[in-house]
Amino acid sequence: MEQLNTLWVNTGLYQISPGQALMLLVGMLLLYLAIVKNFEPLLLLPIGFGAILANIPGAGIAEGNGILHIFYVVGIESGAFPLIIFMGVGALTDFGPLLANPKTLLLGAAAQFGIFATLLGAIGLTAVGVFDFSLTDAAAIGIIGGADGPTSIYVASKLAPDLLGAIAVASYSYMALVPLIQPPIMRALTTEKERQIEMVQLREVSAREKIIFPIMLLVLVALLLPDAAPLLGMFAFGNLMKESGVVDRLSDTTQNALINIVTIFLGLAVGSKLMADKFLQIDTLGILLLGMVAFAIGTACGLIMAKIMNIFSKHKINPLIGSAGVSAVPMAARVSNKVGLESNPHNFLLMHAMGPNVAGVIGSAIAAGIMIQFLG
Amino acid sequence: MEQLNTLWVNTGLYQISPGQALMLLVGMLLLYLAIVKNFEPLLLLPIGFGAILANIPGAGIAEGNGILHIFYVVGIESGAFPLIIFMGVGALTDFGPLLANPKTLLLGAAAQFGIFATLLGAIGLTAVGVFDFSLTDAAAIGIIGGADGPTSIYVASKLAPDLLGAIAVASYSYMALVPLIQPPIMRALTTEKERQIEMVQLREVSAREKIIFPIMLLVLVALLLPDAAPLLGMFAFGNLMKESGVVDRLSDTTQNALINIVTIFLGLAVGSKLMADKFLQIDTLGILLLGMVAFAIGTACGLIMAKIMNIFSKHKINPLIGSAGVSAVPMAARVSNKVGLESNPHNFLLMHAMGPNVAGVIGSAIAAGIMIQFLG
Amino acid sequence: MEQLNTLWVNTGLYQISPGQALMLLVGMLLLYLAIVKNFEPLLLLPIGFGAILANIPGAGIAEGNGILHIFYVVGIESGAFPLIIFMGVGALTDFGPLLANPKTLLLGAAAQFGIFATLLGAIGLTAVGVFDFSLTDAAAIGIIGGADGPTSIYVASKLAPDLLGAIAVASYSYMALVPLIQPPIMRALTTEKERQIEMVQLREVSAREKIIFPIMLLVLVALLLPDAAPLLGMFAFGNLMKESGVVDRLSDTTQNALINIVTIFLGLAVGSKLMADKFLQIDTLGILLLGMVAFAIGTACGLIMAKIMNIFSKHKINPLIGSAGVSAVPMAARVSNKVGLESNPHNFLLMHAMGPNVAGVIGSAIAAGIMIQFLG
Amino acid sequence: MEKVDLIEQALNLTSFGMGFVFLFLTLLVFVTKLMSIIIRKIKITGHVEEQETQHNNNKSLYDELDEETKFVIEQAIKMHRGA
Amino acid sequence: MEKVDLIEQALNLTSFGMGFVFLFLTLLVFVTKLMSIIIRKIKITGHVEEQETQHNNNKSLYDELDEETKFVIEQAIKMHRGA
Amino acid sequence: MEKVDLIEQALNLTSFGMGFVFLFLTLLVFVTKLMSIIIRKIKITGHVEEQETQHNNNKSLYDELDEETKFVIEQAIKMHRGA
Ligand code: NA
Ligand code: NA
Ligand code: NA
Repeated sequence: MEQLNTLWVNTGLYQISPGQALMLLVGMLLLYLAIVKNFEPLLLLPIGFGAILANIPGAGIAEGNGILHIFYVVGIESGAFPLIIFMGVGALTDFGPLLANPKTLLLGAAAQFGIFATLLGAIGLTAVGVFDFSLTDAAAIGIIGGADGPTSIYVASKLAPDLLGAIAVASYSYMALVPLIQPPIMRALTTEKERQIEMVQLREVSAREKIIFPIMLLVLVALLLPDAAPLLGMFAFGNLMKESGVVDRLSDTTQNALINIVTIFLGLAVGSKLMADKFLQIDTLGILLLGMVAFAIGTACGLIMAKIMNIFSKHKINPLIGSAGVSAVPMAARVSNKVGLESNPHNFLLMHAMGPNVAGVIGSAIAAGIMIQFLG
Repeated sequence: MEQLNTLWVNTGLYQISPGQALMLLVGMLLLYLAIVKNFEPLLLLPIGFGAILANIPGAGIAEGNGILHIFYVVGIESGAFPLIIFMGVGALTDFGPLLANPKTLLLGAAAQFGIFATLLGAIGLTAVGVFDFSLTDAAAIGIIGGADGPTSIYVASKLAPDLLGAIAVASYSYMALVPLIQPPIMRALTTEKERQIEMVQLREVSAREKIIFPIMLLVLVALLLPDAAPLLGMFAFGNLMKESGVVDRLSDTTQNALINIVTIFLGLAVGSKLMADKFLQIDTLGILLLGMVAFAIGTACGLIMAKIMNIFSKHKINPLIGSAGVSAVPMAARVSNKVGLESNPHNFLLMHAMGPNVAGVIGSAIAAGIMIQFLG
Repeated sequence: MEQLNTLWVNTGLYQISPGQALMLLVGMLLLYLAIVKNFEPLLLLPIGFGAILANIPGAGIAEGNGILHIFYVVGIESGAFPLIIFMGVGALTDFGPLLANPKTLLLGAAAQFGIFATLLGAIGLTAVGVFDFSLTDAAAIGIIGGADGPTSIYVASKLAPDLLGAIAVASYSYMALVPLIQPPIMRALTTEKERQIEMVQLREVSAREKIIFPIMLLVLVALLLPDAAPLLGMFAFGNLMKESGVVDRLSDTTQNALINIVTIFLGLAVGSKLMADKFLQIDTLGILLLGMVAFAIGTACGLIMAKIMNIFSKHKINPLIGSAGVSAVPMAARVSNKVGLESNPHNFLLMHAMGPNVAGVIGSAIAAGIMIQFLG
Repeated sequence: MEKVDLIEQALNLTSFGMGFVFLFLTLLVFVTKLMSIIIRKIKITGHVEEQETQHNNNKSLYDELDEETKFVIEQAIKMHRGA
Repeated sequence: MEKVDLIEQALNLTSFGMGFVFLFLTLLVFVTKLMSIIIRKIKITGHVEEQETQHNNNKSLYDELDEETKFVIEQAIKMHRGA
Repeated sequence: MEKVDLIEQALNLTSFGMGFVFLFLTLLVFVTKLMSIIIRKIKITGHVEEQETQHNNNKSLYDELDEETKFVIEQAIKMHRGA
């Protein structure tokens, strides 16, 4: 009888807290979004599963010597996983459209205002007593507006590890929601005539330019903002492996086996931060709300910047590509293309939008470097 | 002259102990079994090679800062390698036949009696003074009867790390010996008429069922036996990656590069536990004997369970598929098919036997969870 | 204003030391050699990029918790990366030509004199006061003459970690320079008639011989020089995986995803040792000079040994294959072939030169074992 | 005394262990059957509904995007490769 | 007091942050344009020169090696595979 | 004094090192040749024997399994893929 009792008190049913039960449902919601709604499944499926594992009562998978906690310490606390993912993203990025039209970098700059507006919002809401975020918390939350998962995770692991779970979930969820969030804002802030603007064909970009660009980017970062160097350094390294053409076997592995392996463990490790007692707080709601706002503001600022640039430039930019400056590669660029086609069925903006799209990756990493320098 | 002497006293020839010499031969025997006899070469080749490296006199490869000891601490002591392998096995498993005929799960349950009978045997032989096993040792030895390499290694690393080498070797060796061990038992315990039973064609299983099953399995484990959650959680995760169809690149990498890389280092690390002073003990002989018994009993119980189920059910089961309940995927299912064909050349039992076969994986993991809960 | 100042004092421009600026240029020189001159790009591109990252002022990427320092500690200080690379090299090596003509092993032995001559040179120059190398430093520098990158890195990490960056760079650079360094020496030390010698067709080698050779090699190492066992053990393991034919999926992954992943992180980690304050020393110049000498002497000794062997043997060896004994697989063998074709356009020496080429790998690992045994 | 205790513990573990294994897998049999029945029911009743919603739900937005941009991406890539 | 301080810090960070982001990316625009112009200039002036040196430089040594040995390697491998 | 010692050590290491390298590789030459000879002898004498045992040994059990089940597996997979 004693052993039957031991068995019973060790079941999950006996030990489960309401919070854990709720978090199991949250984990399943993430799986549902990933599998059925196709929301960034590469990350949300492992995160969702990790969340379920982390909230199994009594198993301790996300604590102490639990395997997910080990993955977290080894991969995220060290910074290794997000940096390796960023290297892989670099190896998958084509800077061609950006090099053909460098001024679209400014669209990527403008869209970062979403980050700082959210920082201000978080601090403002703390000031009026709605939430209780520190400046480092607010900075980590703001980076959600950068629409770059690995950047968000990297910054959160440095500045606000307790909020990492919520920030990562918000980041990837909103990246997946880009096709829903952006179009209304894009239609509201542009005139039909603006949306019909056709852009000049992009010039050919030579292999040499593509090889020199990542090195040049790294040197500029090294000289001006060393705190952004880990992120942009690994990004540039991945891109150089791809563009140099002399290490194709390394580049191929980086784009496939390596990034896939790290994605799996990154996702599980992020999921481990969705334990009930840390996640089920009013702060999480604040993060989700503020993250949404960050996306909307970033989108708007990208559009507005494009309109401002059109005042001064003779080669007109279709402002719809401005919204791609939030990054969320390549979804945001595809949204620009889609909304553009609604107004002009012969106007393919995709390649034009890829410029601000990758510029947004650089811009967010720069913003992340600033946050780490001032607050890290 | 002094240096010549230094050279000589540092040679393996000078330092070798009889035990190490014997273990070098054991390592070569494992290589022979792997390469020539084709016994589970994916594991026995690395284990055999690891055993040789671990017993090189004076090299210390399996101790202190030696590379195999590092692999062991990082990969096995942490539990990471067996769990990652289990994730890979999950990504390679098709639950279709099990879902088409869920009652075959009971065959997978019955076959686990091999585990507990062996536990009893080990304790009994300790009681009469033949061996000297603790209850945790006996439990770890029993799991050999589960015919799942990673489960054996995981449990041994938790309950009896000193016996890990012998347990892993026994586990993989007997899995390889399934085509020799099982047929005589199968023929002895079934009548010709039973062996001729033809089973009804399995129904089609929808993608949805396959997606929901691993999640359901995980929830059930979470609620009833949290200590089995790491093993079955990673297993279910691998399976969900495969069946969801939305993360094919992660699933492909898991089934190939990732499981292969981990298999290499797992094998070498297990081999490091075959050092002479730990392995050459009377206990090892006991483990090898008891492991064999575990397999035989598990096989028998699976067969008997099938016969019992036939008493109560109108859809008759061919009892030959019961032996597949020990798992040893997919070898045991193929043995069921082969023995069935001897009695009825038109009776293909393979897909029917895959049900109990994967059920045996779940059953062993549950038994492992029980052991860890009561003794861990 | 205060924050503007903070921003300014944190820029790289403000913090950069002349040494760091110089090392950034060195990093770019390595990238240039890798990308434009095609010098061992698989290693020199990651090393060069790592060197740039390591010298970004104020970023601390190669110190403390910086990501490159983590890669270094985890992968190189532990010995894991060079050993895994050596396993991969083993899986890529074909011992066939060596087995068909075993006496070419002696050419691989003779070429190792480059290692010891360099050791003597380093000590000699220390004795006359030009440099200040300890015996362990000199030994690690000598191994550059072995023309095996992973062996150099492994030995340097054990005997002279401070010199690791310079040694690795010299090692890979000179391996890339083999087509420039060797031909003049080869032409100077052989007569036209010798260069025209045609060798007898190599016999067929059976699969069994290829399977047994790595095991035999390991046993011989185990009995005679345990300190070479980690290196040659992993090498033999990789080769056995390939030749056994029973673990093709492990062998394939080792030759591709695994070696590629480790190469990336090994390169970056080696690059982290090119920090200005460690690298910009007179010692580095000495290492670069001595490394070059080591290559030249090794090449010469291989050639001379072939000529000596021709005195005693009736089957004449073309002495041009002697230079391949320094290893630098497969470049040195291709150089032998090329120089041979100049004298006799129908004389293809490539396969004959592959024997001493892989023998050189074994020879260097043996020399490395000796160094570690006497000085480690 | 100690040995008897050990044997008793082993017997206990066996009975509880095998009991639990059967309990768990039997439960799994029923839950699995239930799941399959529910899914097949939903499939039949939900078949028409599903077809109707197919053009309004979220996934179709992606699909639309996919179809529309597929052509462009291909063209763009072609153009760009040429560069 | 503290809240005001916090808000001030946030505003400071925002102004410096956005300022720096624009500064950096504007600089990158100019540097990128400059790089493209230089490379295209070098390409035109360096075109003839490049063709001349093509047979003397280091890379061509490798190329030569490649061409000459390619045939041998293929044959050798063929021969060896047969073994 | 110290320098002389250092040079002596280096000379010692060189002589023992090169000596050992040659010893080891010479030994490897002989052992390799011996191995090749033995294997080729076994191959010739063992040829007939091998063919006889081929149907009795362990490996053939697997082969048998393979051949018999290959067909079934293929069919089963086909059937299942359709599902
Ligand atoms: Na961004
Ligand atoms: Na089992
Ligand atoms: Na060498």
